[in-house]
Amino acid sequence: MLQRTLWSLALLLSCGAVHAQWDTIVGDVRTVEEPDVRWVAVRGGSSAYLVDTDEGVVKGTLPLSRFSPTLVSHASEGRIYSYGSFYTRDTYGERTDVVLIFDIETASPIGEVEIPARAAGIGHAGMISVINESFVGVFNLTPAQSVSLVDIRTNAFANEISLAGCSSMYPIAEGFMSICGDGTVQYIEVSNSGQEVSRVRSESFFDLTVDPVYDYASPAADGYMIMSFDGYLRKAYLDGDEVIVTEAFNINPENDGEADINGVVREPDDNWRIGGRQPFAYHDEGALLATVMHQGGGQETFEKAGTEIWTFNMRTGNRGYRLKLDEGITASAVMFTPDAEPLMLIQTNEGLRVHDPRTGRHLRTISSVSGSIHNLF
Amino acid sequence: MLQRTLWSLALLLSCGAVHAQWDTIVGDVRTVEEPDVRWVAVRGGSSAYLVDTDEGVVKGTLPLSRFSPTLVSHASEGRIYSYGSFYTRDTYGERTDVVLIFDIETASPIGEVEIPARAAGIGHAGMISVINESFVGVFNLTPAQSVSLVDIRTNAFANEISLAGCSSMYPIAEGFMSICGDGTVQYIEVSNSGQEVSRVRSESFFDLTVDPVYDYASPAADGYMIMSFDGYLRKAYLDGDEVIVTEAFNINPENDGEADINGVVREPDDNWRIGGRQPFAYHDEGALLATVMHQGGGQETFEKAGTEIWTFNMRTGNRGYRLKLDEGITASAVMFTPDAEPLMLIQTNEGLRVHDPRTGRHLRTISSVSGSIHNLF
Amino acid sequence: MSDRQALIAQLYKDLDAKTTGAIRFLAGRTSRRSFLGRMGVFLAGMGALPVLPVARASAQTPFPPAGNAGPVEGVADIEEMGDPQECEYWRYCAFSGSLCSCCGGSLTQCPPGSQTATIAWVGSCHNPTDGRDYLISYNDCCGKGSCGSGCGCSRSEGDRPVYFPSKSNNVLWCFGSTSHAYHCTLALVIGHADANALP
Amino acid sequence: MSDRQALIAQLYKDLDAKTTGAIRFLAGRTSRRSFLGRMGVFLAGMGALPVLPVARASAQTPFPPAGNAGPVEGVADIEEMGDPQECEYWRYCAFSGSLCSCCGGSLTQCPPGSQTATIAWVGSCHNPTDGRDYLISYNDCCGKGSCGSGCGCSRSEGDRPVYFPSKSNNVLWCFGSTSHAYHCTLALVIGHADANALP
Repeated sequence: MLQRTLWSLALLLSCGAVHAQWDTIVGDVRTVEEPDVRWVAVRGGSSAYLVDTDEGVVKGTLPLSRFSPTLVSHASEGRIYSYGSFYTRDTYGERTDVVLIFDIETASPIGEVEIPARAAGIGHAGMISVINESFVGVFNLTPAQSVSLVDIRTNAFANEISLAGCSSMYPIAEGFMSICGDGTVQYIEVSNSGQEVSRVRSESFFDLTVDPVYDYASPAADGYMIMSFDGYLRKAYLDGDEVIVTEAFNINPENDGEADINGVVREPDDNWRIGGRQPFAYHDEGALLATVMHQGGGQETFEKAGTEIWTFNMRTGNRGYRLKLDEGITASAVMFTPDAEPLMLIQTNEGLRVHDPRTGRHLRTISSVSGSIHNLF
Repeated sequence: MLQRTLWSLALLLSCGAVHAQWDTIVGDVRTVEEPDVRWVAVRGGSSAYLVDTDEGVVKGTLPLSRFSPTLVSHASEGRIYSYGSFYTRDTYGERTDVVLIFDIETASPIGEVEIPARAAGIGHAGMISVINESFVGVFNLTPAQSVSLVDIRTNAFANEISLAGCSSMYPIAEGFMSICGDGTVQYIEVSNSGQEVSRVRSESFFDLTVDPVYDYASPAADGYMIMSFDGYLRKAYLDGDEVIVTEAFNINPENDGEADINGVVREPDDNWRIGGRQPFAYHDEGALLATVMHQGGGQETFEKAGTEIWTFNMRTGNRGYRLKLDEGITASAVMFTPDAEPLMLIQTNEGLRVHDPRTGRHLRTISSVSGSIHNLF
Repeated sequence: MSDRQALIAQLYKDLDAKTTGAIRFLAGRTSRRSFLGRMGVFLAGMGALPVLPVARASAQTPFPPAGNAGPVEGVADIEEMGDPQECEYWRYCAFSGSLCSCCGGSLTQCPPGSQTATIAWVGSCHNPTDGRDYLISYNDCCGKGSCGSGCGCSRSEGDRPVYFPSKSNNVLWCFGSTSHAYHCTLALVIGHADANALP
Repeated sequence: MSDRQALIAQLYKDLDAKTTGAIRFLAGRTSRRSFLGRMGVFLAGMGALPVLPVARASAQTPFPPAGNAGPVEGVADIEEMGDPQECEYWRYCAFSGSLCSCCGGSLTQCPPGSQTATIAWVGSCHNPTDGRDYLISYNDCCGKGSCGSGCGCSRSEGDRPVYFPSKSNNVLWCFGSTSHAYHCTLALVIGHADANALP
């Protein structure tokens, strides 16, 4: 019978005993090649996808947990870290919380470190960080705020540091910065054994009830860029023992009513707001700022997906262009690759778009991935 | 501070020490009321939803596993059974396979019975059954075919019965029917201890290579209705020790070119095919047949979602009406409630639609659920 | 602007405030169910709530009524309109997540088999019917998976980042339950939010 | 009907056979990526595959070529066209699931970190370029979650119900791997399916 023949062939194949000139499955699992500076991890659902944004292809998938909101790359060591919870019956039963350790080359979990069941389910890069090349820090919320430190030299839980009134960890110097509800940025120095050495706060520069800042920040060469709901950009950096926050740059400058040299009076754009999950990106070397923008609404729309990307030249402070997304397409995140001639990545409801940030030109779309964007380098 | 006040109020609330006239959460979790004959379970993703199709509301959610393709109701005992797999790390690690036991009143898992890791990931009602009111049978595929029997009187694994060349379990008499690749229906009688007493097959009535039948069947008063890919409906039933399969009824009768008494020559509808996940439903008392239909394609479209529902009066064998779904809406399943005046349920990409089967009139849509439909009674 | 005009303006503001943006971590999609009419055909879906203001007004009440119907000392006294199954309902002004009333629960009761989180975030919502502001406690119900597609609702009035957790709806608020699998969220009225609250 | 007409007719048939129906248990959605043109601009996405027939035809080959280019004794000899990243590719005629080439694998290699199932279902697909039928083995890659949205493909030619498992693509074919979490599916050419196979 034909059926029996087909079945036997399939079984034969499984034994590897096929004619060598036909396809065979024996041992054929790929490994991920060396990642480069234009690779990102896109975390969505309970997976993260490794994406080469230059080629526009997915290179591998990391299996996370259903409670893994974020991840951090330590590509210099070939590792990616995430954290998550596992119940013995998916959503109930006994709970185990771990930091997950992935090998990039094989896109596989190679270890885990149990941590207290306190991690926050917030999905952006400030919620997990590599600190001092020695620790992975995980932001906790119970709703008291703290940080769990896992020593990645020994793969053991090291310490928990209180972060009362503050959130996120942005690694800098010998520790990390956080953003606090009293309107300050806090810096905590961490010792080689994971103990708190010191903590210091900037002067208060925002009012929670008037114009709060995102707890999401974008790295700069010597600090972090912080954005307020109303579109004021500031840099926080360390100067000796002090945390300094710069004056603000406004992405919605008021229209002064003056015509330009061509006689054009620009329309006021006060009705446009920043919003999204990763609502802005900054590239220090290239002096580039990109923001995800939508029209209308108040501060409650600070996480709303946008219909335009605004891209600024930060040497002149002028907006270079408004990139209008097609009807029905909205953006939740924007990111620059960290190389000298970066790509601009935009996460939309139709996939990950790759643009040239200088011209705004659309280069390619990786339609199969969706979620938060994390640079590998 | 206002903030502190809000926070304290939330904490106060959590202690139940609030002014009695305001809302309070203490002890306020609902239970499911007594289900009736118009309730169904809709299984989608890793949950099943209990739905009152009369009221058009969801009554509760059952947490299944990510490998739970189906379920069976034993509503007379207040129970629903499903099966699933759990890995210690969601998609990897140590695997445990169980039959899950749910209490309908609390919509909660109340027990589980470990079974061999062989269950098939096929999502329809024939893959799990209550047999002789004593066993839950689970269809296995490794790819060898068998049935695992769990004794629901003792909640223990009882036995595994080979089902070589056949699939599905449709409970009848003292055992269950299955559909086999040699074109027959098989009946296996099961003893009180879960042993095979006897097995018998019908005469061969279909050819796998010409017009195979679905392994999905719809219950009739004294047997099961079986449908072929080309739209031939037959009933399989027991007559003493014999399995009988009736002559076929064709849902696409050939057009004989004769005008009816009004002078109307009906257009041939040979280009329409049956398709879907639960592609037809039968109601014996009401003499109703409903089929999910799409236009074009060959036998390979036997699971394709449909754009119309055809409803037949099985006393006359005539099609009563063609229910055209709105542009962009497709149906994957159709079902009748088992009461004397049944509702017709249609699972579409926009939710579960409830219709009057006599008139085809749309009564309501439950938009929040999607998946396979399972009657509770 | 008259009280009535303010009421209508507020109502439209609430409608426009509905966003289709991201909902909490692992929650369902934002509701796409249509709103049942803009002004006229609001329905009260909960039996425990007054159906329409006129249901409480006596035959002697002038039309339109002169002002507030009376002191509000608890939920039972609140004059309100709107359907708790719809995201536009006034109590949901700071809501983010899935509506428990969509999957077997109610405004104040978790669906069967889920667990009520004992700590919550709070919002201050304006009830357009009586023109007053109330404190709303948004308690998560936990221990089960998704409440179903189309049950999502995100309005986020007054939402703040995680450094101010009591006003942050981005947090998974399943504290105090044995599982932190997110199912849905309640909306409890826990008191007045007016600066000068009436008795 | 000439060979060439049959070839073109078959090609259109393959195109029309693409369904947007349900894909396997827990797999992604059916690909909505656009097909890159009907006849002219097929692209070969895999470096190992011949890009176009002319790449193998010598300068002396008459145009159009008289018939089959030569005996096919293995995959390397197959004359073919089409993009293995697209559901319309000829090897996918009985496919159902997610394309491994969409998430880090290829036609014959599982993506990193996943495991190849050792048993598979088989299909018989017509290669319109050389006009011949080949046996295709569809091996699942397992042990990880979804391969990504938009990687799905369901064409199901010759698909049979579960009572005939070797031709049933509805089955979770993760047999022989340590986890049966479904990731994606390969498409291996394992031989001729012609009744009278050429050498």
